[in-house]
Amino acid sequence: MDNQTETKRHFSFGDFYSKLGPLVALIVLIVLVSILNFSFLDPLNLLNLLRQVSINALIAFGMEFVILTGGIDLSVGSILALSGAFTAQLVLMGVPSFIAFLIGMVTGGIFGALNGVLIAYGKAAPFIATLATQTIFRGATYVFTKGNPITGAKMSNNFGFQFFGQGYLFGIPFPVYIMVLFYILAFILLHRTTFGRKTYALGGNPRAAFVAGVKNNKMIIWIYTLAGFLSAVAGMILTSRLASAQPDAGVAYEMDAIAAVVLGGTSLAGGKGKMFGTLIGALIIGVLNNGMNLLGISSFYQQIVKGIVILVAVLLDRKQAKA
Amino acid sequence: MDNQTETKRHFSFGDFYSKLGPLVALIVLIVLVSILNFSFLDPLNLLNLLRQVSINALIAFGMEFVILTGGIDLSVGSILALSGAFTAQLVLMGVPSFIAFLIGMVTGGIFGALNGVLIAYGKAAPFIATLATQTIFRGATYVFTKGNPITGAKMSNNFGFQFFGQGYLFGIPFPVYIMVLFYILAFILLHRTTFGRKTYALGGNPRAAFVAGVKNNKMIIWIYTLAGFLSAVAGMILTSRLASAQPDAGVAYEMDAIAAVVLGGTSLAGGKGKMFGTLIGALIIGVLNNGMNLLGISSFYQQIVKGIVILVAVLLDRKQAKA
Amino acid sequence: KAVSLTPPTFGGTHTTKKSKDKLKVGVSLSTLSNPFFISVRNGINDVAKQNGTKTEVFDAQNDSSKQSSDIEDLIQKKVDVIIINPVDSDAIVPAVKDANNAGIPVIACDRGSNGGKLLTTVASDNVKAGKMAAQYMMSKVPKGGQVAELEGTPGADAAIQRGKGFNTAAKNNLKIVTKQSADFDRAKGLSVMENILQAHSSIQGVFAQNDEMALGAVKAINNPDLVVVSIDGEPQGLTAVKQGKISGIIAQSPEVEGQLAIKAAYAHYQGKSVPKHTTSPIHLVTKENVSKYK
Amino acid sequence: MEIDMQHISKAFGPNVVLKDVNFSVKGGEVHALMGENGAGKSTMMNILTGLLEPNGGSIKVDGKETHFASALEAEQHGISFIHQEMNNFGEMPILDNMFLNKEIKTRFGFIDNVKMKAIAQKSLAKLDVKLDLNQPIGNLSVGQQQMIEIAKSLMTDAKIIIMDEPTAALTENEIGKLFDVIKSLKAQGVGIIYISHRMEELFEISDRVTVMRDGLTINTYNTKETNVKQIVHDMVGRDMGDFYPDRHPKFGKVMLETNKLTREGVFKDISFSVRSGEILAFSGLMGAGRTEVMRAIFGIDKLDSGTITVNGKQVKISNPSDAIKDNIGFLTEDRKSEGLILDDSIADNIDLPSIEGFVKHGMIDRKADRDFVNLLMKRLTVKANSAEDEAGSLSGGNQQKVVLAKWVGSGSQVLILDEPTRGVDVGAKREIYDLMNELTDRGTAIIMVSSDLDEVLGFSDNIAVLYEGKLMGVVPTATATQESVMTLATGGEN
Ligand SMILES: Nc1ncnc2c1ncn2[C@@H]1O[C@H](COP(=O)(O)OP(=O)(O)OP(=O)(O)O)[C@@H](O)[C@H]1O
Ligand SMILES: Nc1ncnc2c1ncn2[C@@H]1O[C@H](COP(=O)(O)OP(=O)(O)OP(=O)(O)O)[C@@H](O)[C@H]1O
Ligand SMILES: [Mg+2]
Ligand SMILES: [Mg+2]
Repeated sequence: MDNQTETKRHFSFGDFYSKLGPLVALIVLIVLVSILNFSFLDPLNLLNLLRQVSINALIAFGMEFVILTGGIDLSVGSILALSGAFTAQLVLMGVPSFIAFLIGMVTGGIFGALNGVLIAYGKAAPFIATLATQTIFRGATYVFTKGNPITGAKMSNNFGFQFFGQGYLFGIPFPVYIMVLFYILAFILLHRTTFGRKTYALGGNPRAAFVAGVKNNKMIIWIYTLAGFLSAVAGMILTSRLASAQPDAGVAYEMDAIAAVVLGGTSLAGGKGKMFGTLIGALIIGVLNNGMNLLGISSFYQQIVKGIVILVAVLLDRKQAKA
Repeated sequence: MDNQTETKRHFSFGDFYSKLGPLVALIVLIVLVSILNFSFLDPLNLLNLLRQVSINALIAFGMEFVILTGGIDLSVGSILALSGAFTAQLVLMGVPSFIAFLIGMVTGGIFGALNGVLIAYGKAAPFIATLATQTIFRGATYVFTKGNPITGAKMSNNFGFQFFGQGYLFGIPFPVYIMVLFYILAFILLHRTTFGRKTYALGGNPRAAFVAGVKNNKMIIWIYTLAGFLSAVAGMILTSRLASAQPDAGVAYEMDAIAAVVLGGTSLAGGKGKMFGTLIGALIIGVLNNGMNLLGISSFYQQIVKGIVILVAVLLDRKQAKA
Repeated sequence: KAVSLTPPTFGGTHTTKKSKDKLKVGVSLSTLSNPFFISVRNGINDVAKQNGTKTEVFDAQNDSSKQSSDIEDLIQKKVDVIIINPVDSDAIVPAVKDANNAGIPVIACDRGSNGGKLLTTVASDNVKAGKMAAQYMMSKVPKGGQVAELEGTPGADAAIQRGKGFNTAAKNNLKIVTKQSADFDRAKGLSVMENILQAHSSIQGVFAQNDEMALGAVKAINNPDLVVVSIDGEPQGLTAVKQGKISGIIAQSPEVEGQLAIKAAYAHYQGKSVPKHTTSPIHLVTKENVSKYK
Repeated sequence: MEIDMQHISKAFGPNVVLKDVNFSVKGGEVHALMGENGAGKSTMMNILTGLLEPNGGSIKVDGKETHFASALEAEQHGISFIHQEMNNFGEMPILDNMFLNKEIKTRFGFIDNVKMKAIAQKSLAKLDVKLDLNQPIGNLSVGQQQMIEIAKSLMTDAKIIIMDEPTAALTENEIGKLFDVIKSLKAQGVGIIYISHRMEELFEISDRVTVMRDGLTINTYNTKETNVKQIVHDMVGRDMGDFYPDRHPKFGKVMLETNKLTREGVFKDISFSVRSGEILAFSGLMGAGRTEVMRAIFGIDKLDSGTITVNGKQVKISNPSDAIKDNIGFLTEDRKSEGLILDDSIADNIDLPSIEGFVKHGMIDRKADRDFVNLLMKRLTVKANSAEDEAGSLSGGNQQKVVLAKWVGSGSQVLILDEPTRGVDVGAKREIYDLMNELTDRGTAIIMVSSDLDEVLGFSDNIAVLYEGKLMGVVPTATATQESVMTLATGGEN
């Protein structure tokens, strides 16, 4: 009976995938695309790619926490749109863009907190609660914008406002800095603080976590707040990049974020996954989109390819829990 | 020790809701809409409403089985579109419409079976597996239709083809008969046969189901096949009704179907729910859509109202399982 | 400069002259799941094929942010000209500026761009189309007649402008009893129409902001006297006009739009000057003249 | 019927669980199967009933080489299996549970509820269980669910019944009922395979005993010809001293005192106190409300009224986090659902309640944390390769030690242990008792809820007895007897 546990877990490809697989998949993908089209490796293209990835990555960082608790957030795209519309309106009203961004992000956090309250205290299943708020926030965005994009000279002639999503610092797009910054913060929060440990515990076994002193409800609210906040940050980038707040911005973004998280090896059942994986997952999706564009694959086939890539990655990671 | 268990579960509104609540909610809604707009109760409107509901209801019947197993099917809308496109193409090629419908439905079942195999043998989480196939089937639909609606004189001048979605039998729209027929079949299958028992068992405790000799994988494949099949039936109705197969038919239909199931008191965690509830859930959504149109509520506010109704129903049914 | 709004370097100056078969044309369309834009693409591709020009077509799937990524990728592919059919005229501006910075001429198609430098804008006037629809409706429906409006996807450019044109022209002459969105979608057009008819049984006309919704709506309508007017002119719409189901369509010419766009690119690379606006024709199609267009 | 399993071997991946195990049973006998946690007893039975494929060996039924493809097939051949882990569907009515996948159908292929109900009730009557069969089985207590499992197996006209720790959740009363049933089954020629960690049961009920260790059959005895010492020796591979270690308590000040704790409909006016160095046992029948009292004290459930005083200070506990801050620890009755995060590492389980203590500059000091975990693992002799192993990969006894380690580590001065030795083998049990001794020597106050009356009488200082949510009295263990405790537990006066 002594050291049986040593050899207990035999080598499995699934195990391997969830540890290193996403990275390997990303590298294979990059090599493949580069061979098929040299201009992929052009530094400028890589910078573009990173900027394109930043929005999905930011949302996915928040989604990672949510999914680790065994939850899901379908409302991120709507939160992105609504907070973007608020910020745009504030800028048009003459509020300095820095303040407007801050307010936008905080608003996003508040919407997220609302999700959290519904799930924690309302005991609503996350899927259905956030499906409902997705609709509500989207409707609110339409009402707020009256269905029209919000734009104006105060936005398009405002350096500070434009810089957030369009600017370059030392030749690197500013959104890339934001993505890296929040990656580091999210990484520390998840892997180095008690908040992260409690997130895992909650996803692994909420009842056991509660008995061990985790305040489940409080944690859930904070986690959805974080997801809302990060979606709003992504919303700021998008609004700035387009110099316009689109009422239908972010539709279906939750799906790309969830796909990034899952491609990164995180289990939808909760309790298992790494922030690094999610970053890689977002990059895989970004490289796929960018690469297929560069290769001139028609958008119809792009969808098929993307679906198959997700499927293959998930099938390799067989350790996904219950049906 | 004797009859303590009787009093164990005290009366709770949640309990009440999941038993009778959906029906009460529906009645309240109907009364409300009728008061605000008398023409709601016009028999013609009610028949229209039933026909409008039929598509979502059919999808929701299949979704009910899937959700009872603790799974989810996000690909139903894409299956609807793809099987509709096949059928339309067959009709244009001169295949008798009855045969074309049958082939379309079977195709839908096959796509569903594919989902089932991925989930049962691939051990992929249903959410992500069907998210991937959603994209794949949609892409396939675009490729198949080249992005154009499929239509032609062979469809619009074909009585048999048109009757399925547009016809009336004794003054009642034919799709209503289809809905009722499949409701009865689904009801019997779920509540009166061993297939239904096993479905509940699978959702309640898949390990225990396995120990009891339930062939989990086979069940899962059949259940997703059923969901695909019923989506295809809905697709037949839509294609016939429009006399045209739209490549983007059914986008986001999964959400309405899921909402119907959940409004009907079925838990997303699986193992708990009734077919009757799902029918009521679909009717609630139908009355909401129809009623808000009748009342001339702007589509912006319609979304908000719909979201709130879902939320309220779910909050009442607090017994939803784990976060 | 450490801080700027433009990417670090952009090598490569663009020649002003290039033969048609040497040109590489990038195309970014708002969506390809709509027959109208498929026709635009076909217009571009047909002309390109005749002249041996290479094209690169991207589909933004109605997402402004995907479109800006698509255009980044086109710039990356060093195309000689980009034809953009924007998802949104405001949201496209930064992408147009990116192309400007890269020295790639931009042609807007069907919708304009509210900023940046454009070689030309090829478009039919959506506001005008809305107005024409209203005028036709007024010729068919008595003054003060009740009309319902089926609106497109909330926030979409076409929905906003067509609605604006129609409503300003109809303001004092028609009574618009209800406006409901059917998302430019045929199936929704059908069910929304059913419900509208229920609430407003006495309407005399329906204005649908595109053919797809009109094609759905006519399925719900049993009254042959009800006047249905829409905008676009896609093949199935024209068939419906022929059958008398739709009374009138303000038809645009998507293929012509596409042709005009790529021809503007040729003109530019032959050193000719290109006018700021290239209007693509619109015309009223009714039962009387439909055979001319179909 | 006669079953003969020869040279059975089984490995999960590289982990060899069964090397060469022989086991046989015939009609009319009770054959007990003994072995430490993880010895492979349940695995043997899973192989017999077709739930697992053996890697080698043969299974003969009535002399014929047999292979069951599924549990259902085994059952159809007259072999019924009452599982150690409850295989229930909480939301499903009791009746549906009992007939899952073997529903009786009418001529038209529909389910025949009337017939099923009649059969179920007949079988339940043998066990003296009367219940509304339409209520969800999840409403029942663990013990009641176990009774249903047993009834389910009686329904099948089985020739051989496997009982894998059937009494783990049962009260003395119900165990008595079960033994009556076993005796009558035996008389009817039914063979029983009986797996239990309770030594005294095996001598009461079994005819033969087989002991397993390290994947091998050590010995098979006629029960009459052997004794506890011999069997324990075979199980752990060495001699063991007394079953219960001696208590030498030194009581200190009162660590926890409750005053009229009430939760409407569940328990009422519970007042007791426990001192530093004391083990206070809580005894009572199943459903008496012991677990509920402890959950309320620990802040998992809400109290309607009453006060709690810890270490002389009245405290307000509204959730477990508060309780932990007041240095209370709680080993829950249900290890899998409330005690452990099975997918997480041992380390992550152990340090969870103490994690806030390892924060340095806002981050977790990983080294200090792991040192702490390793120290605890050593002190509680958790058998694992490393602290990074998944908790779920451990045997039952070791899992229990991990939960204990977690509460020892969080510095609990009051430790509530709800059924700490349930389903734990003798070796591990002894280690847990030794540990409890060590803790009380250091001044910890322990509340031990136990349904094992032997344990209550053998290893505590005082005994509190609950009956239908009321505290019937607290008696010193030294003067208590089986009878006196049972009298209180059944509502009688002392
Ligand atoms: N499905 C499985 N996969 C991997 N290992 C397993 C599996 N089932 C059991 N094991 C391992 O096999 C060994 C024997 O387990 P088993 O459940 O048969 O023990 P047991 O004798 O019944 O113990 P207990 O008295 O605790 O019930 C244990 O080490 C266990 O971890
Ligand atoms: N989840 C629950 N919901 C409602 N009542 C419950 C629940 N769990 C237990 N009860 C009831 O509370 C009472 C006390 O049960 P409890 O589990 O505390 O008893 P116990 O003395 O610890 O017995 P056991 O040996 O079964 O643990 C019983 O009437 C029981 O049926
Ligand atoms: Mg066992
Ligand atoms: Mg208990």
